[in-house]
Formats: sequence, C-alpha cells, structure tokens
Amino acid sequence: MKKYLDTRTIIFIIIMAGMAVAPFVTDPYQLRVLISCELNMIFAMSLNLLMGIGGTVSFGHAAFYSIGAYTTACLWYHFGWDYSTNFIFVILITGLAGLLLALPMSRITGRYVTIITLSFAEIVNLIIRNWDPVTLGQMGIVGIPNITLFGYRFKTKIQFFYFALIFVILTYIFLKWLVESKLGRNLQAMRDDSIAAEAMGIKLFPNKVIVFTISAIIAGIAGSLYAHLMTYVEPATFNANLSFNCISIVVVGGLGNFTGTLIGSLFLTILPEYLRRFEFLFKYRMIAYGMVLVIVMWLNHSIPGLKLKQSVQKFFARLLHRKTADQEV
Amino acid sequence: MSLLEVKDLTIRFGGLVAVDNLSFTMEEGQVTSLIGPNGAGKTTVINLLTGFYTPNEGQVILDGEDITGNPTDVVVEKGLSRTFQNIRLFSNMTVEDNVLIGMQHRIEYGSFLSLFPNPRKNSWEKKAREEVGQILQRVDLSEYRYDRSTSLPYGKQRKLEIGRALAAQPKILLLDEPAAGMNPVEKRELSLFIKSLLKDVKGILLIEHDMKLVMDISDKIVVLNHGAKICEGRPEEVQSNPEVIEAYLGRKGARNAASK
Amino acid sequence: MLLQILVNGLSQGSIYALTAIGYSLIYSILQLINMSNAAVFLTSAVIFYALYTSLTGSSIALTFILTLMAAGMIGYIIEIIAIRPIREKGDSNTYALISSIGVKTILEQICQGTFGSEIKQFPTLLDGKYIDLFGARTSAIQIIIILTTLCILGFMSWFTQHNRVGRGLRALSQNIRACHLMGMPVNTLIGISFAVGSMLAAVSGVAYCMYLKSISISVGSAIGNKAFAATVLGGIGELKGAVVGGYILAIAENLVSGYWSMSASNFISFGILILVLIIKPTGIFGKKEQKKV
Amino acid sequence: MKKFLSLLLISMMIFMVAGCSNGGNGGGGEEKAETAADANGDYHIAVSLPFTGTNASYAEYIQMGLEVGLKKLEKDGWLNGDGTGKIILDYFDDKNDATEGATIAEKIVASSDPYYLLEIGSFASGVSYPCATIYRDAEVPQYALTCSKSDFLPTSGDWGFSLSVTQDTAAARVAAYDIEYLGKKNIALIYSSDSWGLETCKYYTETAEKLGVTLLASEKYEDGQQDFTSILTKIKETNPELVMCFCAENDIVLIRQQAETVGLECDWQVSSKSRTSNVLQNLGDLGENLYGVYARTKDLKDPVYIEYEELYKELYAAKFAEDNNTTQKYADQGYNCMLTTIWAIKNGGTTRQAFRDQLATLKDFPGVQGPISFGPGRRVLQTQYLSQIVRNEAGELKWVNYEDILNTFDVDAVAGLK
Repeated sequence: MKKYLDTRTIIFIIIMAGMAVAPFVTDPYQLRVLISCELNMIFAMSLNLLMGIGGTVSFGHAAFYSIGAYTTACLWYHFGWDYSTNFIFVILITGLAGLLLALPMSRITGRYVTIITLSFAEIVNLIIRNWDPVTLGQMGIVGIPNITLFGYRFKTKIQFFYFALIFVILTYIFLKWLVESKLGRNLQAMRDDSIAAEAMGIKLFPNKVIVFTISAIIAGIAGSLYAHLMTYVEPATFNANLSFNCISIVVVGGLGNFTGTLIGSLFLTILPEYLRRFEFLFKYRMIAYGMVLVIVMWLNHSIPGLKLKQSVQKFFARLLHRKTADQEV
Repeated sequence: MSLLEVKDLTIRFGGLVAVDNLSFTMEEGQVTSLIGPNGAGKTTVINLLTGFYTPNEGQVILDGEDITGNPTDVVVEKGLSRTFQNIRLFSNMTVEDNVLIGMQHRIEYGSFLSLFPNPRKNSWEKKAREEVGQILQRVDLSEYRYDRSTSLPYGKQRKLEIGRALAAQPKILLLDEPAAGMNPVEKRELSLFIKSLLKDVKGILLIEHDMKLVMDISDKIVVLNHGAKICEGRPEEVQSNPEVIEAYLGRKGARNAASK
Repeated sequence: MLLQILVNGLSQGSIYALTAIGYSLIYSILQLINMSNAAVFLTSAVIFYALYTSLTGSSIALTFILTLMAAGMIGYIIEIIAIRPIREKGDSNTYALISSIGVKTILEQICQGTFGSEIKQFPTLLDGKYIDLFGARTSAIQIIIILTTLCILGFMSWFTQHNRVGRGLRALSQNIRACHLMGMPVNTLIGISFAVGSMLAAVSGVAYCMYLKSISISVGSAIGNKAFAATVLGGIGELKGAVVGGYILAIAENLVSGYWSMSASNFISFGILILVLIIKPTGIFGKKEQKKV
Repeated sequence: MKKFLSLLLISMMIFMVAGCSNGGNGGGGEEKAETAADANGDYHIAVSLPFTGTNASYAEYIQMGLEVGLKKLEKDGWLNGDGTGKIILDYFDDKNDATEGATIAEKIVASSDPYYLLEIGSFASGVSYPCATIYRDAEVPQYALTCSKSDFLPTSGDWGFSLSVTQDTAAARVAAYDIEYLGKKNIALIYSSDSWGLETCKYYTETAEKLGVTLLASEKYEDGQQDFTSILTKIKETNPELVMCFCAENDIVLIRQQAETVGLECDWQVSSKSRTSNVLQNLGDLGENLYGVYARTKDLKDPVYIEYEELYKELYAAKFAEDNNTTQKYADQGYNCMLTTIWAIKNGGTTRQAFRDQLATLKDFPGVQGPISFGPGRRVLQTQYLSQIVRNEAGELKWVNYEDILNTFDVDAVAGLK
C-alpha cells in the first residue's frame, strides 16, 4: 500500500503551512530572512539530490547557483527579456553546465569527484569574473527588476515570497516523485554499492549525467530567484563559503532526507540572524556558527537524523491506523 | 542445445593466466557447480561470465546467443543474474527497494517518465510492488518488507540477495558461495531452497566450497585448478577422479586417501 | 625573465608543497580532506607574529619553535574535538568533513577578531640580501624556503620509513582496523598525524609571511585551495606527489601570469588539475585502485 | 538522551524564529511619524559596516570617527544644548557581503522600535548597491559615506548620499597630476579587480589617452592575491618611469616591498584610498617619495581640526600614538559624516524626508577635510591635492600635501572635468 502520509510528508506539510502563514505575522525583516531560507531550501535540496541520493560529495555547487543568477542578470541586461524566457535559458544553460561537470565522472570515482567539483566551481567563478563583455566581470550587474511573468509584475516582497514558496513546494514534490521512481532507486543503489548496482544492470554513467543535470537546473533556478531578490549580482558573493554553507545545511538536515533539508535550511539561515542580537557576540558571531556545526556533527550528525523515536512514528501510525516503518531512505 | 556454452575462455592479467581456455556447458533444469581450491580462478570465471572482465579469448553463448565481452547491464538483460561472495546489499535502502533494483531492467519506463507521475509509471510501479510481494513470499522475507536491508540477520540477508537476483527473472542464476558462514541446519535448509529454485529459473550455476552441499544438489560439476578445467561430469565421477583429489589434498594427501 | 619566473615558481611551489604534505598525510590515513589545514596556516602565522612582538622579542628561532609546538597542539586538539568523536562512531567522512569546516570557520574568525584586518610588518631572515642566480634576482629568503622544503621532504620520507611513529602512520594509512588489532595506539597516532600536518602548515605559513615580509588575515585564503590542488595533482596520499604537484602548479602559474595575465594563472592551475585527473584519475604518483569484486 | 537533545534543538529553533522579531511589531514602521525622535527625544541612527571580513579595519576607523563626532555633540550638550536630544548609534556587521547587507537593510527599514532616522551605509559599493533599492523604496536616507561608484547616487533615487569623490573625477585628476604636473610619460598601471579598481582604471586610461599618453602595461590582480612578483617582473620589462596603483593599502605595502625584491626602480603613485598612515608606517624607508592624492587640508590651525584631534586623542590615544600622531583617514570621513548629520538634524532634519532635504542643501560645510558641499545630484565637490611621503628636517618620513599646487595648476581643466 502506498505510504502517503509517512512522518516526513507530515512534517513537510506543517513547515509549508507555517511558511504560507508567515507573511501575515512577520515584519519585512523576518520576511526577508524567510525568503533567504526559501532560496537556501531550493539550493540545498538540489545538493541533497546530488549528495544524498546521487552519492556525490560536491564542493562546488555554488557554481550552478551563480550560473543561474548570472544567466538571468545578463539576459535581462543585454536583451531585457522577462522572467518567462529567462527561465527557459536558465534551465538550458545550468543543465548544460551540469552535463559538462558530469562528463569527467565516467572515468573518476570516489574522493576525486569532490576535487573535480571544487576546481569546476573555481573555474566558473573565474570565467564570470573575467568575461567582462558579457557578465561585466567585477563591476556586477545593477538594477535587476522585479520578476515579471507574462506581464504580471511581482512587485512587493510578499508576492516574491509566495512565488519562491511555490518553487520550494514544486521542488520538494518533484524530488519526492523522483526518489520514489525507478531513476531514484537506481541512483540510491549506485550510491550504496556501484558494483552491485552495475551487476543489477544499472548503467552508471547515463544516470550520473541525469542526476548532475537535474541538480544543476534546480540550483540554477534558486540562483535566478536570488538575482531578482537582490537586484544586483557580483562574482564575490558566489564564493566557496556559499558551497560549504549549503553542504552544512544538507548534512545537518540529514543526507537523502529532503524534509530534513528544509529543517536544516531554516536552522542554519535563522541561526546567524538570531545570533546577531547578542551584543557580546558582535564580532564573533561566526565563531558560534562554527561551533554549532561541530556540535551538530557530534549529535549523530543531523537533527532529523536523530531518528524520531519509534514512539513518534507509532503515534502517527495509530493516528492514521496504517503500518509505517522507520523509512530512513 | 545446451543452456550455456563456454568455449576455451582465457584471460591474462599481465603474465599470469588467470583462466586457461576453459570450456564447459550447462543444461537446462540442472544445478551445475563450479568447484576448485582457493585461487583456482572461480571468481574470475564469474566476472568473465557477468561481463565485469572482458576475456582475451574464448566465447560465452547463453541460450544460443553470444554474450562474450558484453557489459554487465546487457548480460543481466540477456538473463544471467548473480549474487556476491561477500553480501553486497544496498545498505541504506529497504528490503523492498533492494528487490525492486533487482527487477529494474524489466520495469519499462525510462528516466524521463520517472520525473512526474503518469499512468505508465504508476501501473509499472504497482505491478513491480506486487511482484516484490510474491518474491518476498518466495524467500519468506515478507514481514521485513520495510526494514532496512542491513538490519536483517546474516542468513536472511543471503536470502534477500538471492531474491534480488531472482527478481531479474534470469535464465541462469549464479550463486557465489551462498553457504559461506552458515551452520549445518541453515545449509540443509539452503540446499532444499536451491533445489526449489529450479522451478523459477532455467539453470543454476553454483560456486561453493562445501563439498557435502555440492555433491548433494549438483547435477553436474566442473572442477577448476589454476584456471584450467581438470574434470567435468556427474558428482560420483568427479568424486573418484584422482586429479580432483590431488588438486584438493595435494599429492601426499591423495596417496593416503587412496591407500585407506 | 624566464629564469626569474622559474625562481619565483620554485619558492612559491615550496609554500604550496609544505601545506600540501599536511593535506596528503591526513588524507592517506583517514581519507579525509582536512579543511582546517588552511586555517592552521593562518593561525600559526598570527601566533608567530603575536609571540614575536610580545614575548620573545628578537630571537626568531625561539619564536619559531614555540609556534611549531603551538601549531602541533592545535592540530592535536582539532583531532580530539572535531574528528575523533565522529570517527569513533564509525560515521562516514562527510560528517568529519563538515566538522573540519566548522573548525576552519572558528579558527579564521578568532584570528580575524584578535589580529584585525590591517597589514603588519613581519620579521624576515637575511632581509635585503639578493643573490644573482644566473641573472635571476633571488632574495635570500626564497633560497631558505626552497632548502627548508627539501629538508622537510627528506625528513618526512625518513620519518615515514625508519621512525617508529612514522612507520605507524604509514601502517595506519594501509588499514586502520588491522592496526587496532595489532594493539597500536591508533587514536594517539592519528592525533600525531594531525599535529604533524599542522606543524607543516605552520612552517609554510611562517615561511610565506617571511617571504612577503608582512602578514594580514587574507594570507591563507589563496594558499589553501592551491595547496589542496597540488596534493591532488601529485597523487593524493603520496608525500612526494604533494611536493611535485606543488612545484608544477606554482611554476605553471608564474609562467602564465608572467607572459599572459595574473587572472589567467588561476585558470591554468585549476585547468591543469582537471586535465591531469581526467587523464590519470589518481594523480601523477597515485596508484590505480584495483576494482575488486 | 538523544531524543531529549533532538526535541531541545527543534524547540530552540522555533523559539529562534519567534525571537527574531526583536520587538518589531507586525507591519513595520511605515507610518510617517512627524518626528523621528523616540519617547525621550533621542534619535536612533543605524550603522551597517563590515566589522568582520576583508575591510574590517576600515569599518573600525569609520566607527572611531563617528564616536568622536558623538563625543563632540555630547560636549555641546547634545542636540538641544541642555543635555536632551541624544543620538544613539546601532551598529550592524554586514561581513562585506551583499546578501548580509541587504538583510540588515530590511531589518533597519522595518524596525519601528527603535525607529531609525537614517542609515550610515556600508563601506564597499558592492554592499551598498543592493541596499540602495531597499532604502529608496522605504524612503530611508542612506549615507554611504565611502561609496565612490559613479552611478551609485542615481541608483539610490534621491535618498543616497556619499562623502567621497566619485571615481571618474578622482581618476581623471590623478592622471592629470601624473602626466601634466609630474611630466611622466611612461606609466604602468596595477589595479585590483573589484568594481572600484576596474572603474578607476578605465577613467585613468581615458584621461591619459586624452593627454596623449598610452600606458605601457595595465595589470589586474585577483583580490586575496599576495604574491605580485610575476606582475612586477613583467612591468620591469617595460621599464616605466611611474607605476600607478589603484589598490587597497594592504596590497600597496606588498607591491612596493616585492618591487624591491624584483629590482623595479621607478616612482610610485597611489590613489586617495591608500594614501594612509598605515602605508607610511609599514613601508618605512621604502615609502620615500611615494606619491599620493589627498583631499585633506592638513591645516593645523583650523579650529575644526584642532577640536577633532583633541577629542580623537581623548578617545583613542593609543591608536593616535601608534599612527605616529596622525588621525586615520577613514576616521576623518566618519567624523565629517557625523558632523554633517548633526548639522542636518539641528537645522530641521527631524524626520527622514526633512533630513534628506536638509542634507541635500549642504554648502561649504566646515569639515575636517576642508569645506564640503553637495553639487548637482548630490555629488561631492571637493578639491584633491597631490601629496607625497617626504623626509622632514628631523629625518622622519611624513605625508605632505602640495596645497599651493592649485594656484598654478588647474587640475580639473587639465583633466577635462570643467
């Protein structure tokens, strides 16, 4: 029987409901923080697809984020297209970039994959920095307008919030379909034991290319939303820290657990903002952030991964009189 | 026309000849065993059959079709599925998902259709899950369906691996030392189980060290030593063959056994 | 001009090599990319500066030794706090990786907080003396750096071959569980490997600041990535690979920025890295892992 | 134990989301209060600077300048002269990061208790830019005192202010000084690859071409770069008379020292950004005859300066002594910013709109760097003099301004700015 309402989906619904209500109870500052959470959610989910499901630890995921942001910014700057056409190009170009990064993967396995992604991100950043005629290099692109979709302009932050929230929900559902499909299972099999997977008839390279491309596209979409949110992009913001923050969100949320990624994004985006209000932490805010990372790694390496004990699971099972198991996919 | 024909299969790693033009055949409805002392090249033969290694010379013909040198995924589609000497289950996946991976090449919807719900995908997923139910019934692991595969006890993990191989509905099921680490009671149960598997597949190629189990259930035995075949035939013939004894017990041992 | 570039390349390569050995050492044992190594590079330079200006006044040698000890301690403490709890739970390296990123953030922010972001003068050896090496003008400190790196490489190869602890580290890199069974003090040995890695990073940090004759908090950022690339280029896990990788990278960079442009030189270093990895995935000296079934 | 920890963490997180509100009630302070003062008549001003990250030292200097300005106000009995009407500064750290800066801007704009009269903006233009649209839409004055990007003011609608001369004017003047006044024809250029470096390099090259000089080499370097030997070796090949550096002060020190190692002998010119006591100190003898550009009239008899230096010594004696008795350049700008803000509030700028209108009318305001006035489009009209590190009779190296230069050499005309 199909497990429609396992614990993860329930928590997802709770979080989304909370977020949907948020604009009415928060002031613009908190709303801005939540928008950053949304972008981090989409970005982290794309990395979780690559790391948690695809088994590739990527150090350079910010590369796709920056490609998405810069595609939107450059297309608007040079041609002035609205979001609908830009969106298609974002998908095309980031997908292509994902494909490009996947090509060396046919010959390389294990630790070296991480190193290739790091170098890829450095090269992408250098291209953006120095390709002045197109990306205006270090000058940055200014005055990116609000998102206009088929004539309708998303003027206020609240409209932008809901626009981004739709993307968060769509991404989550899309990834849920993907994980519970043949492709999703094959990817997880490749992650757990590539030799056994190959023995079961799974073609490793084509699947790797697909997971890289999809993950790149979703990260690119998050990047394009970022460009419209900030109205200004410059290469300096897409540095290595962006990738490391995203890895931390994914790992803190639990590898392969998309609901966990949502919780991880909320936790690691709100934490620095929350620490801002402590006076004594003024200059050492980021030290507290570093300590939290280390502590969470002690605590069985993720919050949701702390295995909501059977009792919680049983509670939902009794509530819905269905048999649910500790579905730790 | 035999189910599987192997004609003078050879592979060299640098100077070392791991398999020295090995030829044998497998008939339908039979359990064929491949035995030999450690380092005789049994696992290398499996890797050659399943396409992990490509042979330098020789041919492998499965049910009349030449599959020499085909990559692993093609070999599986052609009908040759395997288990591993040290269990290689997908650790972070449930029992159900492990079996689903076994049958993944028979689920006919591609990656593109996986990306969104559509009738074809839903129907195939439903059919696949029903089939998983039957297979788990067959290897009596039904109550573990949603448990993580590595949380199962050792014997049951072995059965799951066989179940996963069965899910591919192969023509030939290749078992790589299924009885390793089992106590006599489990071995007894396993040999009955393997016998019963002949109903599901056309032939079983068994690689095993436990002579009692091999002699008990094999219809045909091929003996390997240093990569070359030294004997092929019914269990009784193989048992009395002096070369086989010598290969296992060494020359001195062979003489003591003969004198007894 | 070419000779000048080669000499610059050699001295810069030595800096990369020293830090790269640290990365390689820890990777060969734990298959862990120790991100906090670059932060130790910066922290030891800051400690040297603090000690030099406050406590030990004039003698560079004494300050250097104190800094090395401090760096060794930091390395050991990092292992105990950030890596050991995770390693002992048998979790995958990704989690140890994240906690090493946490440590990196902590160390960098502490240096930033205490040192401030102004540039400050850094003591150097034999300042102002230049040797004319076949027309290439090389400062004494460059020669010293190159020599120290070669000595350290010699020491490290002796250390891992003949010294008891060094052999222990090499055994660890083969198979940790076997070492457990042999009754070796695995935890202390891994702690020592972190300490040695940190000391190497300290040497290269202080040497680099002496070469620049000044210190600022952004000194570690560029070096961290490049040293990491050098480790991989030479074949991760191989000590001599780290050194050769470092030199190749540095010379290539200097050649490109000499004849073309500096921003292009960053292209080159990462471009070479990807090219080598595609052609020979395990790097120049790396052994090809056999695909075992 | 683990279950307890997980519940603790999750509950902490929910508490944090609520805790983020720090008193701001829903809907934010959009309503137009007739005065920005709070209950007891004090005015709140938000300051967003990069207290951590690469430009942290500049942030500290600006903070020092602002605090000295507050000290002066306190001495004059605060705004109303009788001890009431204080100004309270709230500092925010934006880590020199655009995303962080924008989040802080939203926080400042939305906060109604404390209600901020204005925001003293971030150091780097890369951070002030995304905030400009936020402040423009919320109609909050943004005083980005060090933002020198030419198109910052138009982007910020009419709510942005800056105290530094825009890059196009500054770069053109330096080129005029180098080529016409100093008569250097063979010039090489080193510039940092951030937006400031790129723009100043562009204008400098344009003006040089206008004056008939083509640059021998112009080398760009990535930020975080420490080893300039390869660039300097290349420039040495072109044997220039003068090397112009558009770089931060840390980089100038490295470049000048490494030029010594590479054996590059020529004159050196730096922009106003790195004409600082820090460079003077770090370079020591190497710094001799280093040219710089500066807007400051170091007229020790100027009462405004004397009062400023006293208060500066009172608050930061150690730092003052450390910089061999000169105040930090960015602290001066912070002080000017504070003085102009106080002047605007005292002359009726008690609400955001009134403050903006009042500040825009700034004319010949006696600042520490000489008279400051906002020309059309609020661009800062300020003269800039050539200056140089010269050894005085006592043998000490000091920054010296050639102030009489403007009597004989009309730099703006030469640079084609008139």
